[in-house]
Amino acid sequence: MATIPVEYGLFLAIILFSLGLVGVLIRRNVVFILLSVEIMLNAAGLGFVIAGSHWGQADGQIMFIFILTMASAEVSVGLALAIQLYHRLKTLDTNSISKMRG
Amino acid sequence: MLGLLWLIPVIPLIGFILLAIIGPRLSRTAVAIIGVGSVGISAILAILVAISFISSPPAGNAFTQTLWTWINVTNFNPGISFYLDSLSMIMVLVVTFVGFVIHLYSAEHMLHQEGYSRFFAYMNLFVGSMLILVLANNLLLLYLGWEGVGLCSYLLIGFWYTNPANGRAARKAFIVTRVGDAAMAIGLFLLFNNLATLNIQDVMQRAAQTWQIGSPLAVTAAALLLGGAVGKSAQLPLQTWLPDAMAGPSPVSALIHAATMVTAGVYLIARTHVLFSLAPSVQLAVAIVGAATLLLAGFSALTQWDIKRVLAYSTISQIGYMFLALGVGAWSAAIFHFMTHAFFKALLFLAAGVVIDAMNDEHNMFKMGGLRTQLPLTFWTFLIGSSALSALPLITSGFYSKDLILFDAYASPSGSTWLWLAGLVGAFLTSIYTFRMVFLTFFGKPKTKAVYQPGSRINLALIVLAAFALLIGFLETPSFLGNINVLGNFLSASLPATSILPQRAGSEGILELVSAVISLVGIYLAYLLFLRVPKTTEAMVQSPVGAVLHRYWFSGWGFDWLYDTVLVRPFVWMANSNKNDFIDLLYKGIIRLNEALHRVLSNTENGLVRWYATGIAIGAVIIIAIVVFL
Amino acid sequence: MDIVFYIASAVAIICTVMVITRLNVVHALLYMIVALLSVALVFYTLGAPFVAALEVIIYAGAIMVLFVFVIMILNLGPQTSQQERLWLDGRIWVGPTILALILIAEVAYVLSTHSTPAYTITEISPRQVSTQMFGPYILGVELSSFLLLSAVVGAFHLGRRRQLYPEEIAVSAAAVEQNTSPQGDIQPEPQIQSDIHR
Amino acid sequence: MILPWIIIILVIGGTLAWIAGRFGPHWPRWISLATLGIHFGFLLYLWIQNYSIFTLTTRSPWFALFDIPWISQIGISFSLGMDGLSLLLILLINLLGIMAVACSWNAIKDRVGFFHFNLMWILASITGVFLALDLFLFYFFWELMLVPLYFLIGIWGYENRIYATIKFFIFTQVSGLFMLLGILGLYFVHGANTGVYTFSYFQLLGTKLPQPLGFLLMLGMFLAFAVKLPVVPFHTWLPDAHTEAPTAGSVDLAGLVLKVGAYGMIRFLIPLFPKDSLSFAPIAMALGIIGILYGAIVAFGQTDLKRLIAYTSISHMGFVILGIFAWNTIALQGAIIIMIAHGISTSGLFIMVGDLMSRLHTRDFRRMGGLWSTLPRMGGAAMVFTLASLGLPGLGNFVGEFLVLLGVYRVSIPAAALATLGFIVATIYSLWIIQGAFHGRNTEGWKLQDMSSREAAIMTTLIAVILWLGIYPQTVLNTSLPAVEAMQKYAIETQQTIVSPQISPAQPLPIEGSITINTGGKP
Repeated sequence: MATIPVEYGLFLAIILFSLGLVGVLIRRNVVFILLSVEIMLNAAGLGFVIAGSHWGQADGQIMFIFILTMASAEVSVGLALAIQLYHRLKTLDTNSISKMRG
Repeated sequence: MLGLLWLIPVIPLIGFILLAIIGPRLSRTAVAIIGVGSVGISAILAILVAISFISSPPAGNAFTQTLWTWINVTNFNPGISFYLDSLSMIMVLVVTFVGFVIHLYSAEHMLHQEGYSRFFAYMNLFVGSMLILVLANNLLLLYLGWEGVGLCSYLLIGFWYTNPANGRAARKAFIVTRVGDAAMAIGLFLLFNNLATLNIQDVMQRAAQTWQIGSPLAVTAAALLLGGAVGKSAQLPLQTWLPDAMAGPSPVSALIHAATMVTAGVYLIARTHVLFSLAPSVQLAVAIVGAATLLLAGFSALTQWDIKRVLAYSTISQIGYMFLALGVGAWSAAIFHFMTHAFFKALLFLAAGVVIDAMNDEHNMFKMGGLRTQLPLTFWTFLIGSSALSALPLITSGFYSKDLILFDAYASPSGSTWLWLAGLVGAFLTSIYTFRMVFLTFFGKPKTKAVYQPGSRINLALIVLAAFALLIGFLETPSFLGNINVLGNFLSASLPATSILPQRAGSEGILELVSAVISLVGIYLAYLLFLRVPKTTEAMVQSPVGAVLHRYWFSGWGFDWLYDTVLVRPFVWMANSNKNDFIDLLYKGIIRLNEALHRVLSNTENGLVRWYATGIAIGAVIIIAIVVFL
Repeated sequence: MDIVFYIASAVAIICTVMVITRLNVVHALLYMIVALLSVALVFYTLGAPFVAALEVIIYAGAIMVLFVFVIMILNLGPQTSQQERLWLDGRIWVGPTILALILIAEVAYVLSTHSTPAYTITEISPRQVSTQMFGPYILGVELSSFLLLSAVVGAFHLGRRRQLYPEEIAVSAAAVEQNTSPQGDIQPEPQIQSDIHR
Repeated sequence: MILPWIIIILVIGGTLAWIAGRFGPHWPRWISLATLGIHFGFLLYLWIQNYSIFTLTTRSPWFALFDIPWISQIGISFSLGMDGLSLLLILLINLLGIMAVACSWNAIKDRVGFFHFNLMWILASITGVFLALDLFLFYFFWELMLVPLYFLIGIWGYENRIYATIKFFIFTQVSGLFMLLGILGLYFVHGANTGVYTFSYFQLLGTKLPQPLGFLLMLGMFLAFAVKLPVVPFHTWLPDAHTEAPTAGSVDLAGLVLKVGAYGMIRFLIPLFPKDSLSFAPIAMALGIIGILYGAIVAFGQTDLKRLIAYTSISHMGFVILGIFAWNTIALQGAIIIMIAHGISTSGLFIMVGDLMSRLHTRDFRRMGGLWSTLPRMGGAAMVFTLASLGLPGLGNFVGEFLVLLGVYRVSIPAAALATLGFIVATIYSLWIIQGAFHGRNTEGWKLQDMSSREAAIMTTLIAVILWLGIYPQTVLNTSLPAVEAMQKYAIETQQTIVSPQISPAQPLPIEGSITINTGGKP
């Protein structure tokens, strides 16, 4: 099998995570935000898998499966919200739902 | 008989309580019976007690009666207890007797006034308080009476409460005397904390034992007591309240502001004479205060047009004589003058009350005149009172008491020619302003018709007082005129005899002669200035120098103005400008700060999802940084 | 095998960058699928074939299809791209980028200080994963089932088109009015109410 | 079991009154009055029965103690004790409670049941404060007192009541937290020193505190008491609260709540921190003097009658703090007399203002004047109370003020001299009350009904008490003397233990089982 230093894998994970973060912060469209969140979740899962593989344990992969479960749940609810948002306000702009300002 | 002593102050107090509670529902006759009767019973009791005191003197010439212990905390245990010696006996007799006569007068004088029962309630309370004051065995009880008479003075000056000016005068009287009282209270703290008692006799005994003559503690204690005395007795520099106090009814002026309460300071100093003997500098201050006050008040009295204000200034001036006497150690002379003054000044005020009533509430002497024929009895009694006040030689009591003071001021070891001279000038002024008053009011052409004639009760009161004003002087006569020493001997049990410098003792006759002449000259001058050539007098007043002096004297040497500017206005300004309590601004500031912070923080709650996400990201970055780099 | 990892990583990064910069949602989705596929490859090279399969099936397959369906339901017109272009102006990039760089720098610093030697990756079989999962992690599995159930209920509830209450209609009408203004941009007004103090 | 009942009776009475409010407005009134009457009678009985022991030479100040564990894990017990001081203050608040019920007989028409519930609960919690001998319990009652008072002012107050209640609540609550800090600090230091973690007053006496922690803890407790008292820079809640409170609320504030601060200082602050409070005494006394003069000056500037009286309270409480920090028997006895006399006289004034308000519908001074002609009896009553507040001898306040100053003179002559100026400024504002309301011209032409028999009864009772205090204060002085001496002894003993640690700390009194009632010498 391959001999990849664990740092490289983790470095990839953090880069993907940061890109996801940037995406969340710069986009106003709720669908893009959900996509970026997916990227971040995926990157986090990647980190777990790398760590698991480093120690030769299955726990990392199990964590990834849990993250996957959560991501799917999150996406389904999030997209439902997006549909509801568009249905009510005819827009996908998250800035338009700032009713809860102080 | 002495066991009845406690009833003397208590009976007027019972009268007060009765009148205060059920007075408004009683008829005027019943009110008068309770009001006058209680003081009358008190006077009778006082006479009985006096007879028994003189006929069978108790041990040590003093009688103490304790009702109960007022306050008892560790070693501080003043009692509600009365002390009767010759000094307080004299005071009790004068207070009850003059008080009774004035009550009798008031029963008629106030008859048509609103608040008849209120008046008698206050008057009874006053008599009760005054009796507590003079009978008090300890300084705390004396202070109770002291404040009680001050309260009654306040209540009675403001008796006609609907006029705000009266209220003002009343408050002024109370507050100014309270300034003196505060000094006196500090004096009491000092005495108790250094001598461990407030019992007057013990205080004097222990003070004499523990303090050197002129020791700082003795000087301070005496000075503080003097502060109380000048406040109550309207002496310099706290004399300003008394002229305004004339806003009260005439009987009040007679009883409180002439005969009894204002002499409480004299009584206090005489009572605690040992302390003053231990502090010669303060005693000298007493003499100087007396001398200065009698001159100042004399000049002011010259310029007043209000008959009662003239009398008020003359009261201040006469109490100045008493202070002068106290200051030179002539204790019994001061008490003697207090006695004679009580009678003749009460008489003058009561007569002036009749005049004012007859003139339909007119106080201005320049609008009176020629009342001699319209109010003959009042005229004669007023004349007797005025003669006594201006010390008409030989026949009036004022002559004997005032000249005794003048002689002592000259001849006692602490006296001096200057003090005597001041007294002499004062005597001269006294006869001028007194007879100015007599001439303006009773002589000359009638300007207004008398609308009222006094009734029997008023006439009786006037006659009785006039008789005393003439006769009481013979209790104490100079060595070349019978050398009677009834009063001095009686008082010798409680007050030390006046010491006389031997080299000056012989000059008594000459001094008497000089002052007699001065008095007569003064009367003649008054006759000249105000009856013969009033035009010239008027011109003198109008001249530049005269106008300035007149204004100065008229306003009581500008003391009112001074206090108003220095104390009253700043105080009122301070209170009014700080109405909203500047300390609250501090807390208002905290509220403002909170509101500002709230505004800032609520700006961050803007409802934008990405803003919150940014916050989370920044937080994560910072926390990771902390974990990584620390 | 190493080279596969590096190439897949590069593809994943490039595709992710493309995802977050696309104006058209569908383009972004396509890049996203590619990125996920390359991550799946990375998993494979790391000796996790089971997870790699899941990544392809569930992520690239199910979840992305969900996105596609939603986009189809929403039926966004061409003006959406226009809108996105307006929203994505240059300044908005600055802050997040700096944050992301700091984050990367911090992690890089940590990684550089703990250098571990390269090691040979051993494959972890689905069997191992399954025995672990239904052994010690059984509670987590149960909880995940709860989560999924609640997600299903939630998604159903939220996605339902129901009759709006009158006040909601008013609110949405007002919002629509604002959103259809040329900028389509609602600046939150700094409207501070401090009623509690009055 | 007597002591808990003293509190429980009030709690039950209040609750019953609330429930009875359903049947009609008169039910709660009568129930409260009856409860308080029974309570008062019971306390009087207790006083008379135990009075003889005050004059014994070998006396324990505590004639009733009660102690059961409450939360024993952290050393909290339900520990109550009554000595002369607390008995007097409970009698006072009971009397004033009756007055408060009586004066709001017709004034309160809205939610009468709940009103009386609050009133009774205030009394119950203040009674608890006066009885508590466990610091945690003390704090519990201390905070409990705020809640019903908050409702009382917040519901039945005047226009600006919300502002006033919030202000009052925040002031007292925040300062209470400082006290909690002080109590906890003491608790932990004592626990660390001895290994016994307890809130018991007797065991905490004589705790050795390191510096500057001891001083800070003392300061925290002082702050709580100072706000309640109130001492000048922390006083601004009082005028607002008084102004907006209904008459019964003002009576409670002036008569009861203010006393709690002074009581706390006498009972807890100085005995627990003798050394630190001694070093703090000059500052506290300076604050007292500032309070006397400042309160009086600001009072004179007010146009709202209730505000004016509130500021006079501040002035009077200056004497109390002065007396407490002089810490000798004379001054302390004086402070206790002032506490009682001020409670009576100020409550009398507030009730008088309440009666005036029900007739005039204004508190504004400028609209009054010349009321004596139409309200002579009320004017007379008002005169007595204002004279009491200016310190006229023969009325209660004078005795207290004189004793305080006499005691203060021993400690500091300038302080006594400056505080004596308070006599003068008190005269100024007191006479101003009379002048402004009752003397002068009746410019608005008021024609009013003079006091009803209910109002007259209230006034007569209060006047009788204040006269009794002024002429024969000995009953009160005797009752409080053992307590005062014991407090001083605690402070002295704790000071000694600080100096020489080998002497064992003050022996806590034996508390056996539940209760030990001293029945006047009988076993």
